[in-house]
Amino acid sequence: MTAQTRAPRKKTGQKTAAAQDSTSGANTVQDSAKLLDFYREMVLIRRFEERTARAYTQALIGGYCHLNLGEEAAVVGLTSAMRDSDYLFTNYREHGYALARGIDPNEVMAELYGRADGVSKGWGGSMHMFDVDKRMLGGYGIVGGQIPLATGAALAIDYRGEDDVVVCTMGDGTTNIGAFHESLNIAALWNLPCVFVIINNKLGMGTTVDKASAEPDLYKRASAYRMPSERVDGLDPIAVAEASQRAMDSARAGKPFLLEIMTERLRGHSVVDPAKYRPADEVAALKDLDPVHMFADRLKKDGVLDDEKIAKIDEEVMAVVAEAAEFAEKSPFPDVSTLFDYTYATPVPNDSRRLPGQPLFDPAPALNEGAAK
Amino acid sequence: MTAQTRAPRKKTGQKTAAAQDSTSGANTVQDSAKLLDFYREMVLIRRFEERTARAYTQALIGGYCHLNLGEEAAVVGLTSAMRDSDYLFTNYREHGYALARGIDPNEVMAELYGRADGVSKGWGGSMHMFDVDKRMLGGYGIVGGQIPLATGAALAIDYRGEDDVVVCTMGDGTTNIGAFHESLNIAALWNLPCVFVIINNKLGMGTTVDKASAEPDLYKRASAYRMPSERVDGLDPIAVAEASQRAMDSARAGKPFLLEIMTERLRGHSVVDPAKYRPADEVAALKDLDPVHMFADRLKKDGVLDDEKIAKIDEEVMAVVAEAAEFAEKSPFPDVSTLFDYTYATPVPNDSRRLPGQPLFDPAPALNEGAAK
Amino acid sequence: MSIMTYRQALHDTLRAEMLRDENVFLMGEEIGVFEGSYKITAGMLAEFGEKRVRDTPIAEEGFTGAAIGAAMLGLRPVVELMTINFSLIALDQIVNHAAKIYGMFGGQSKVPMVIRTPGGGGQQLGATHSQNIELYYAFVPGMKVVAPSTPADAKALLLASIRDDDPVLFLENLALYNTKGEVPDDDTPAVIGKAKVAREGKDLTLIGYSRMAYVARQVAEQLAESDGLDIEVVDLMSLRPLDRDTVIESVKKTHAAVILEDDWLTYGIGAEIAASISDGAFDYLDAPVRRVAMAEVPMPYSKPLETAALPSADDVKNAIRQTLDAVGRRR
Amino acid sequence: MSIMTYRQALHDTLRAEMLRDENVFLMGEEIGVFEGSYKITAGMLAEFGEKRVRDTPIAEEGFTGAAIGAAMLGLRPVVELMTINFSLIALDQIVNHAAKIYGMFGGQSKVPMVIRTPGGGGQQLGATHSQNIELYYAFVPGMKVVAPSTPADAKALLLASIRDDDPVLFLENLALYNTKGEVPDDDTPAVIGKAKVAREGKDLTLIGYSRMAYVARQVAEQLAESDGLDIEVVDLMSLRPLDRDTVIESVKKTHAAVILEDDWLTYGIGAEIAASISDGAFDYLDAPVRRVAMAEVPMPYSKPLETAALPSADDVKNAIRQTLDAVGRRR
Ligand SMILES: Cc1ncc(C[n+]2csc(CCOP(=O)(O)OP(=O)(O)O)c2C)c(N)n1
Ligand SMILES: Cc1ncc(C[n+]2csc(CCOP(=O)(O)OP(=O)(O)O)c2C)c(N)n1
Ligand SMILES: [Mg+2]
Ligand SMILES: [Mg+2]
Repeated sequence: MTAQTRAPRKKTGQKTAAAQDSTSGANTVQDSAKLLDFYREMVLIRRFEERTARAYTQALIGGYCHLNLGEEAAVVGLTSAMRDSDYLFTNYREHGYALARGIDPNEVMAELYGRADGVSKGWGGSMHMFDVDKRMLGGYGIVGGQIPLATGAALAIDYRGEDDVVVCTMGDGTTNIGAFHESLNIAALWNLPCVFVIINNKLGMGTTVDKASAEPDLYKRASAYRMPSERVDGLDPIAVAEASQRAMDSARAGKPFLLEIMTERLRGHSVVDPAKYRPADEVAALKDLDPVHMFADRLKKDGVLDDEKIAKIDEEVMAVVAEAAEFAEKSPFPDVSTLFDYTYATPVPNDSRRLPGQPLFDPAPALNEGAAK
Repeated sequence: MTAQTRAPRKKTGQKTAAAQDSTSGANTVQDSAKLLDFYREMVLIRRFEERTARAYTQALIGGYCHLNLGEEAAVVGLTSAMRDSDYLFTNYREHGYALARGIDPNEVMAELYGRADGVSKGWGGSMHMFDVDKRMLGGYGIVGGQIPLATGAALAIDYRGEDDVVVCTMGDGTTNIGAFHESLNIAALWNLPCVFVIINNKLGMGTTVDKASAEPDLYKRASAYRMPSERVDGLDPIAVAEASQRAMDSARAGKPFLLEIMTERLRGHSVVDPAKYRPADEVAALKDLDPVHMFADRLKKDGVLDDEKIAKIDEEVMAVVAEAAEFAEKSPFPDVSTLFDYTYATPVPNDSRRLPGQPLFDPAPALNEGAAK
Repeated sequence: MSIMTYRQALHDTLRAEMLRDENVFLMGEEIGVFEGSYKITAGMLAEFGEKRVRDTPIAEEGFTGAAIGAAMLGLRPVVELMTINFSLIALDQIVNHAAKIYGMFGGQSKVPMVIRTPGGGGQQLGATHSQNIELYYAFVPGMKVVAPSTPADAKALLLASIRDDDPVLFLENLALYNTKGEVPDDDTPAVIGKAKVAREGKDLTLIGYSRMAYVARQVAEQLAESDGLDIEVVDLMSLRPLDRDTVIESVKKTHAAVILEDDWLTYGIGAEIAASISDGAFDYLDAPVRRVAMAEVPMPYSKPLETAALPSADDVKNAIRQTLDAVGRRR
Repeated sequence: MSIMTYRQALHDTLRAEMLRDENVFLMGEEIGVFEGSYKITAGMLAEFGEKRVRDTPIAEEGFTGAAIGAAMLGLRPVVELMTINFSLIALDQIVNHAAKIYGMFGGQSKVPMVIRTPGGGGQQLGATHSQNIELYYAFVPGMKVVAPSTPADAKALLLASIRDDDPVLFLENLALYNTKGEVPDDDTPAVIGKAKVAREGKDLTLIGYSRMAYVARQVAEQLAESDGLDIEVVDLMSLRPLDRDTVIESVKKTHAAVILEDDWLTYGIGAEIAASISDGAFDYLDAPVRRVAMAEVPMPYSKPLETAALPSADDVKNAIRQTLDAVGRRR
């Protein structure tokens, strides 16, 4: 199983006209089934992340662990505008994206637990979810590291004359790093089918956007590359879906796009961060800025949802999440014998497969046992 | 002799109001003495670089060697707006800047020849001219490498509450590298007294601006940092001087500035590049785009200069350049015994001072001469 | 003399140096409002203000380079790079600029700065966040690289680093931050470029630095108990310059050596140590120099795999026993 | 079989691979219109067009990373980094991404790409443009690093590198581009991870790679003439994986070794070779392994200083003679 699953198409190097696939994409999201789907997915992310936090405190999950709490509408709206064949590159805050791209929650949780059934076989953990079939080409832990990669994936699509789009998400703080600049320039210069998405939760770890970006309206930075861009309210999944669709259309037509989605970070930077540095009033205000609650209220008002349905969805989702945790806990750890299996894809002689305790050479025989001296 | 020549001033961390020093700076350049000075300096750079090219073909100069031919008006105009106490960081195409900042042409040429009297004692060569007294803090060979350094120098000025400005020049191609983005953002965020100058000769080596920058109007990239910016005709030293003055004033008042100076590259990227890749008509057009000739014509028209004066200036300048070459040729090479003198400023034990031929340890004595076995 | 953690020793020393010299200031991601990813700079912003405790954008190349430029004008920046893994983004500024500026311009400009950064593994941080790549700096003339393993050395080496006029990479370690030890009250800087014998012994020389010097001391004590062995421990303390003499003197006495390192074996720091010993103590060695290092794989996240990839105390003990075995067979 | 330069061998092989596989394409600064800083890609843009010969902006991190991403989708990019010095800017993408992606995601995505880049010194390019820093890649599991010293090996290793499914750092050398040699007509790839005995001999093993393997062969021939010595030359060819066995077999035969390298001595590539020999051939060595390497300074521009800093053929000869001397005293 490798990422190179696609037979190269006729290599014209030309963009084929973006034939709109009306079944995927989300040009109109006003029908209630879709709205309910949105809501259900948002709740799934919410409950999954809450469970993740719990498992982390129980030491079932290790390493750094960043949650999507507060970004549910952004994740769901954005991914709703993607076709199944579109690619996603994202950062370390990506459990929700994995779920929204349709990866089995069992496999996502198993990855968090570091188990062999994890979506990255336990090699990646929280920050490094990857699923070649779902075209989720990674969570990445180096800030900005995913941006050149995504640009290159878009280059490959263009090279083959295919018409998929690459979506590349990043945080607000990430727009200040060199890789952002170099990649957006290259993408715009070469008309690559790529949507760059800033998930602006207004914080790096504890550093606010205005302390990090001389131009705090981040979408405006696209102008340095003559790239179209837009800012959208990320607490509203419908607004996000619509803006994302515009961005995807643009990219599919060969104009890369910078989309800024304004969100809130409801908890700390990672599970272990109590976020004491946030002003009390800001934290208090978060209560009214919870996208899951906001969307529930709106759907109730619109008659799409009622308390009963809410409870039912919650129950269903909780069952899914509970099953995921159970599955993860039962999944075996990767066998230590597999430690050297993924250093190289093409085996070559003299590759080291030594454990730390093993000597570089077999112990030399005693002097009288045949040494040359 | 170190760059740390200045006693720190009272550390208020506040910008002092930029008290304009009317003797330095070039608020008005309309008086003919000044115009003649400009012209003389431009001719000096021209003749110096021609001589450099010749010395290079004679193998008196080694390494890479990039000339300022075509950029004379830009260099002279820009540096005219700097005070003596302002700092300059530039790239590998910097002989002209060294001259314009008042460094002795003898020392500049000696550096090119790799001699002990060179401005960097022969350690730097063409790409690495440095003079702490003239506050020229380097020629740098890594594209973009000078930009973070210049930003940091501006930070030091601000930290001490001084009111000097740092000027940082770079080529058009350099605006596509990450260090450009990171540095301009930091400078703008922290209101550092820095003028970033793009010397736009419309070429990287053979790559044109429109093949390298998605926004080819490079000064517009400042908007990604809410930084003021301007583009100016770099063949006209007066226009450059005036625009530079505006930029310096802005930076001195705590608003960093991006200045784009449009120039021509009259020869190849470096001395050894025949530039065959340039279209014939473009090369032909260069004849009418020679800033030295253009400025001479203009001064003649304005009655400031005549053929006699032109010849006289040329003669004087040629003498200076000839003397520089002679000085350089007579200057000794640095002594090999100095090879280990500049690895560290603070000596520490166990620093390696071994030549390639020397063993790491004195040859072991023969076995019977006291070994322990 | 007081007992404190490695973290506390770093914090207190930084603070004291800030008070002593107003040219000393701190730059880095999340060192101010967030108080540092690993809290070394806790309380500093409140005490010294934004001018001297600068939260930077996420732009390792840009702000590390800015620190270099500020140092050229005589300030003494202390940069925190959150972990050494992220230093790769700043590598060009460090290797091609900080380490070169003094020499390239014929000694005209010093670059008095410190880059503090922790290495480490064993925290389930995965392939990109678990590397020990101090080699990248130790290899470079013009850089100085120090790697303390105790709170006292952390203090003494940080003092030396801040007061040194060259760029110093100051290597910390995630696993050491909470370790405790005695720290002298006076502020005598260490000498950069000197190793030390951390434990005297006669049977074998065990060499480490940073976390692995800590492990080496533990293992030596345990083997004294369990096997009655008398192991000499050399703590390198400085990776550049490298104090070969102290190492070789020890091996000339013990006739055997084992090197512990947290990085990958092939081309790792231990290679130079082993090569130097094999050369300088050629006629004294009774067995090949053994290296115990990380398995040569991208570090996996999953705990059992990570544990297998990292050298354990048992690995070290076995290596020592096997080496002494080989010595026995040759004597 | 025909005689051609190292440059020509690279050019022809690149071209042949472009013709063979349309997934192969070139990216880099100035490789198209300018035809390459060192003209390896001369004529390629005209023949293959902009799609397959991409002039990039000056953005090593961005375009190297883009090549990695394209490789993840199955293309086979061949990136040119103008010199290895500039690769530092792309190091995070190479070390933290190209080398990690296969492992970090549990083997789901290959990264079949080649990074071609020349090292070198001795061209008066000064401190930042004269470095030999292949160590930075050779140290990293997940990377493959090859370093041919002849036109024939350049061809065979480039074929192997392009057809390999892992990221390969393909090290060229400025001083080798104009050297000539016989190149076979057939396109049999070399085996990555194998060293070779470039000259058989019995008196001492001389080890090098890239330019220094070239120098080693020359010195061996000259010493045969002048001193009647019979030197065995081992060309490492591959720095990662490293073929220790070939080196050690040779030393077991000759009982003495000298290593040539263009990089700095301390922690340089030679350290691992010396450590490995001293370990694996412990009972066979009759003298310490000697390393001949660059002086540990930022490379000065001025010719006499540069010449003094670089190892010369005479340095190598002296090291060989001194080592044989030491052998004599021990036998
Ligand atoms: C190159 C690099 N520098 C620093 C870090 C440490 N770090 C991890 S997340 C983070 C903040 C990122 O902020 P932002 O881009 O806004 O994303 P968010 O976490 O808010 O989603 C930092 C500094 C890193 N992982 N990589
Ligand atoms: C990081 C880096 N990449 C590549 C190079 C090689 N190089 C030297 S000059 C140059 C072109 C620079 O173009 P521009 O910025 O427009 O400056 P100009 O030479 O035109 O003045 C390149 C690619 C380098 N020195 N550093
Ligand atoms: Mg954020
Ligand atoms: Mg240019």
